[in-house]
Amino acid sequence: MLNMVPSAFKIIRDENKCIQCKVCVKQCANLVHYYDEEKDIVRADDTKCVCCHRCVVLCPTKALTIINYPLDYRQNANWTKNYMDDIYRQAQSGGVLLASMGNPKPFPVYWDKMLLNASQVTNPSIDPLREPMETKVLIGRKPEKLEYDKKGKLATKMPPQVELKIPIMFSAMSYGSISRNAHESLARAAEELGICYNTGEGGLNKDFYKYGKNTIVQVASGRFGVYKDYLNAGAAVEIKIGQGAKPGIGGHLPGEKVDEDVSGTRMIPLGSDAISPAPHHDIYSIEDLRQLIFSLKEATAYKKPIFVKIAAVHNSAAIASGIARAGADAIVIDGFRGGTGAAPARIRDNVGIPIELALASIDQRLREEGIRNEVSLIAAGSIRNSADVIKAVALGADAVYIASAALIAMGCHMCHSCSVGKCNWGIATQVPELVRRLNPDIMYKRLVNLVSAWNHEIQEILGGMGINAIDSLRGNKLMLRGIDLNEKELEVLGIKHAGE
Amino acid sequence: MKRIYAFEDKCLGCGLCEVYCRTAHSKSKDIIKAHKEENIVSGISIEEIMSPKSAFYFALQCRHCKDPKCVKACISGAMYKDENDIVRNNKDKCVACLSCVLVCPFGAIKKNTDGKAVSKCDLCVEVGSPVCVENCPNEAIKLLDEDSEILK
Amino acid sequence: MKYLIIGDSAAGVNAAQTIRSKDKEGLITILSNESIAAYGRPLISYYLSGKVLPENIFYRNKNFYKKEKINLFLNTQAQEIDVKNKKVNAAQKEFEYDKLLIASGSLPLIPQIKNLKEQKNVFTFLTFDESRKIKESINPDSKVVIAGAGLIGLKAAEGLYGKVAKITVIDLADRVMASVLDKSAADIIQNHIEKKGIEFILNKSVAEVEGGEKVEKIILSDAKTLDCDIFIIAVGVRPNISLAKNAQIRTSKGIIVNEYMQTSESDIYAAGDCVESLDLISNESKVLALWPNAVSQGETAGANMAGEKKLVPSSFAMNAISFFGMQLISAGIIGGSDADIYVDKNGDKLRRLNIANDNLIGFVLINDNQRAGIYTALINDRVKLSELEYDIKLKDIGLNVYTKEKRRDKIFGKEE
Amino acid sequence: MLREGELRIPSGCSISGIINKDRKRISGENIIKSIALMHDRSNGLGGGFAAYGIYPQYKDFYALHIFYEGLSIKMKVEEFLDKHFEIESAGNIPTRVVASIINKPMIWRYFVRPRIYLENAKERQMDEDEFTSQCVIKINKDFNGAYVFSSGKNMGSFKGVGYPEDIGDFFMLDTYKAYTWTAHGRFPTNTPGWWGGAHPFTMLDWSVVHNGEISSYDTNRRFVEMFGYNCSLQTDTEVITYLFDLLVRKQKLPLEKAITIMCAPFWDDIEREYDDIKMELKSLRAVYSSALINGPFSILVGFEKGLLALNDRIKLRSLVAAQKGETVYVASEESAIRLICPDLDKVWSPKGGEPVIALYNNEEEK
Repeated sequence: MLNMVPSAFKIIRDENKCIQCKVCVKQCANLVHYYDEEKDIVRADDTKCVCCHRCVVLCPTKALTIINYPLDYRQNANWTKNYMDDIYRQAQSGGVLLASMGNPKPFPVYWDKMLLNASQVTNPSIDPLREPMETKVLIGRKPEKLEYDKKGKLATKMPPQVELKIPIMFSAMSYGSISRNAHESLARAAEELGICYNTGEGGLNKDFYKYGKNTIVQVASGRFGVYKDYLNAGAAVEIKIGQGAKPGIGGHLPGEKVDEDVSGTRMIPLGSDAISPAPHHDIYSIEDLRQLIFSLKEATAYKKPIFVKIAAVHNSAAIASGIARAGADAIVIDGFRGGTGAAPARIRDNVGIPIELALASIDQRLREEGIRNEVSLIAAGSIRNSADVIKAVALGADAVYIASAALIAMGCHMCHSCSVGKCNWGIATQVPELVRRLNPDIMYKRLVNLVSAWNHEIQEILGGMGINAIDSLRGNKLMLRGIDLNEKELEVLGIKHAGE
Repeated sequence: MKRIYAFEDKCLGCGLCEVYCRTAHSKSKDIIKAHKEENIVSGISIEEIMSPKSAFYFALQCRHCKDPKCVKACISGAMYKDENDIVRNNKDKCVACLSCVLVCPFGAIKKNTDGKAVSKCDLCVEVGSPVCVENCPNEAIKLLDEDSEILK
Repeated sequence: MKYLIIGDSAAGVNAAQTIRSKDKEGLITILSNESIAAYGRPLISYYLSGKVLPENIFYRNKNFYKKEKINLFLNTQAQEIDVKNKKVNAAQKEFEYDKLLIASGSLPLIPQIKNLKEQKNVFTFLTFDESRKIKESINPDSKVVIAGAGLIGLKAAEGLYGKVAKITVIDLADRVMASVLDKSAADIIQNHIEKKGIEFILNKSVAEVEGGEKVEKIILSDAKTLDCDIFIIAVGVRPNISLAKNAQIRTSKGIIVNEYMQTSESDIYAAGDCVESLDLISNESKVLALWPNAVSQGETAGANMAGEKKLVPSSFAMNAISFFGMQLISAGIIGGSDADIYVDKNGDKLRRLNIANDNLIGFVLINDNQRAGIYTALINDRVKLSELEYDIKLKDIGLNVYTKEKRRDKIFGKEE
Repeated sequence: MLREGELRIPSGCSISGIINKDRKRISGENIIKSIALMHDRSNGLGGGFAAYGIYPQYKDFYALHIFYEGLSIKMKVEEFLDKHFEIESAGNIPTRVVASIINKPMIWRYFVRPRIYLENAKERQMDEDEFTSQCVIKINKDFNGAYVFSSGKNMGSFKGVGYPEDIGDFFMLDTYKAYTWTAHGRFPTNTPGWWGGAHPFTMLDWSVVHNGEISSYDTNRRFVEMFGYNCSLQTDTEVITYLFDLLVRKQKLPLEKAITIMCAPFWDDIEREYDDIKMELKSLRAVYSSALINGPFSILVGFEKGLLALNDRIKLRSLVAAQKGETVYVASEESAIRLICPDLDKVWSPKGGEPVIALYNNEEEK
């Protein structure tokens, strides 16, 4: 059948820079570059390129550039190039269009429409060079109040908390959708940073139990790899109800990715497709969730906080309040720009709402219910830099999850083709030669560098606001001002407009 | 003494080490001229190991042996051990008789393309630190002391 | 402690250097019957062709002897060893010794040729002086005849190429490099050299020469005559053992030494081309006139003379030489009946492996793969071919031939 | 122009306080002299005092001080008061004419006893304090133009727009006798537009004067509002007072635990503690992290049992304490203390987050 889908990208090779060293040929898993023996030159097949930049980065003479394939379609604001290409693809494949990463559509990014406060004269800055800047947070359930006995000793027993030196955690990416080396890098980085990484719904590999105190083990609808030791291995357990990139639907890890290492970790037969059903088949109402939460608490002798992760959808505020009342220790809200290894493109691009709006409304609703202080709120999907972290905390989050940012730190170039399983950077793949490209000794350090840099920036910004502990920024909406936002958006976010 | 050690579980076989080795030992020290005009032989070379599941690679260069066979075999005194125990080749004295190639158990010495002398790794003693180690994208080759922990 | 060394070449220099490294104070003296300090002997053909300048042929740099405090006596031919009084007479001088090393190397073999007497235009091709004399007596229309198509003969031919009118090489054997190569391998080299206009006359020998002061005619064993302006005798070498023999030191083809390079006289050592060494492969005592062999024997002798106990490393025949750009690398036993000879020949490239009962015992490479040292190591370490990762016949050799553990130990220097 | 309460007005200030632990009462002269010395720390747009022990004869009645902006609102409030309280006596607070004190509201005072026997109070098991504070919050929130600026027993606050020494003179404080005085001179960046915004801020027996600008205001505010408080004034003193009222009165936490919450020790210091103390401090910081007061502040808190002075945990505002016999002095400057009591037994500058607590002697024995 004729392939009407044009190449997406075009490789431009500067002939007088190319030294035919063939590094690009050896490194491109998509077989874009090939060596023409007879003419002794290296050539490229545009149709296979996904613009992952592996060749561009490794080319020793920087002879390569990649541009969007310069092909104009007839001007049509309704039938855009993307929609036509989607139809060509589906007319050829007859299947659901799969996509990866978060919602790429140009919906407003509210992070970029909020400005931060700074101290001038009346409220002096605090000098981060001289004064300690505290970014530690405690994630978990808090009692309504603390009681002291006659002798002045603390009588209330505190529920378990997860201590994070920095209010940033690495979000769920399952063992199998990303490689073993990627998981090891995340685990070792979490350990060195004093934060946590999330195992994702693919279970926890035996070799990584030693990073338990910096791990959050996830329980998803597929229950992959879930058993007693797994639940007790981590610092907390996270029930995955939904994911920002694909609210309401399950997940699917293709069988060929399930080699013996992945099948052992997930406890599913070798090579079988790992399908997480859309709903948890034992949670069809809020009280079923409460039962799951307390059965997990029982299984972990009440020593582990239980998180519940939901996708940011229309009535997230009510759902979150319900989850808090169902006994969850922390609520994770994943915005519609949160990443995924594979999800139907239509759902990724149209379902769910921005994290900023969901977070603001949930924080406000829990305050109106008077229970905000009893649970922790964790915002995810997608945090791109330390300013986003500051704004999330100001909107009411206790901490944030980052995943796409962590992948990018490890070399991901957002080529959006994780589902193909041939990630040239060794992240979203199980092919041994490719996985080897992600050297944990290097990559864990890059993750540590990233989060430490962000933490340093957060401390600088806090100092500028005259705050020396992140606790005083949480829900501090006076520190935010909106710009280029309408009245309703300001109202939902609960912030004033810049200049007010 | 520090030597360069390759780690097969990390090597991608990409060949960047060879590219930078040629550049560092070229006259022009320019990566493009070195490859397009000077045609230098790299002191390091990639070997592929066939294994059923997937191809493994490792990069090999002169081991700067304690008791170097090549120095013994060299008829002109071109191959010598310098004060830091690095085995070096004096291009002016070498006549490319390849006696060194005949005896090097690692096959780490290669005849120059111009056939006038031989090329081998000199641990980038003039450059300062080995360019192959510096430019390996995956830290698959490391400059380590011989009794470093990592080698145990 | 007084150390005396006869011979200033591979064995002598390395012996002296090793002694000095172990005995900082000892008096070290080298007697050399040559006019210049130690030089790379094979380089005399490059000197002859002008490819290498005289100042670049020296084996050690200028201040080597001064730095290592070695007294070098050039043009000093040792005549006699007075074993009882531990003295050596040389050129009207006497040299006492506590430890003596005979490293007198080899002498050119002069065949029985009728009417051959000290004619002016007859040369051998073993020393720098001979090479210099040849260089001085040739002119563009000289006709040169070389007796002997071995290593030395061919190298002499290469040295003269382009400087003389005609070069003819005569050899008794049916092929060039008879001591190293068999017929099929030798023919590749011969064709390559013939293309340069050099004529070979094989299965013949020089029976007679004509000419008084200078040889004008060469008469071959089949009575064929050749005009000749320069006659070079390069039929072979023999160990220079006269000093030892006259001093009642045990000799046979070469000087007999034990594994510490000691001769029958405990304070007298010998090393280099003048001794017999144990051939690793054939396990016989043979003369292995090889440069690397001389170097390690010199080092061993030096160490033992300086009081250390060092065993001489094993050795076997090996060659690396190039003629007119054609590279020949060979080692171990080339021919041999029971060996399973694997030939991989295309064009003027040849790769021949001699394998006997799961061991590589020899190989010949012409213009081929440059990692020959790994083959040499397979021979030297007597590696069982069946235990390797792949059949060395089917694939170019690389360190990947070894198993992972063996490779790790080799590279990580566990074996050194 | 927006009135304070509709917007947040940052301000610098001076504070001063005197307490006699034997409850020996002194006139307002000294406190006025002390706050007057720090004249340059205020700009004439706010001044105020709190005095404890000034109504011995009515010490069992709540003394409500109320500003009215007109007669009609006064009538409505008094009707509300009648319904909820038995009014023992009422009348305007005597004042003197002082040139700089202009456009002053009507200032009235009522000695009342809450009708807690009313049915809705009983079934919500309200005690006297809770009933009174709910009423005060209701008046201040819903009765536009009326503002209850003091509602404690045997105590009262006297404040307004003007320099503190003039406000003191205006309210004739020299004629009152109190065993505890606190004073405040305000430097608001813009005019408060009415007298309610001045310090001290009071709630029942609590009174707070504050110098500084807390950067955690919105976090603290949104935290206390979860427990029924309504920050109508949007000032630091208001939210600090509600925090104290919440932690100490409603949640019954010991005072020094409340202080440990508001000036929480740093995590590094907590890590160095013994395990049981570490556990407690971590719990306090976990449960009450939104009650941590951040940014520079120095406060004087008058309450039933005595006087508390407190600096923020990295001491970014000045605060000096001193002692002479049974009297404890606290002020923004040592000079303001030396002026009224030259030879002191002891003078010190409390460390960041380290409270100065002076309790009445008969309290201490209990």
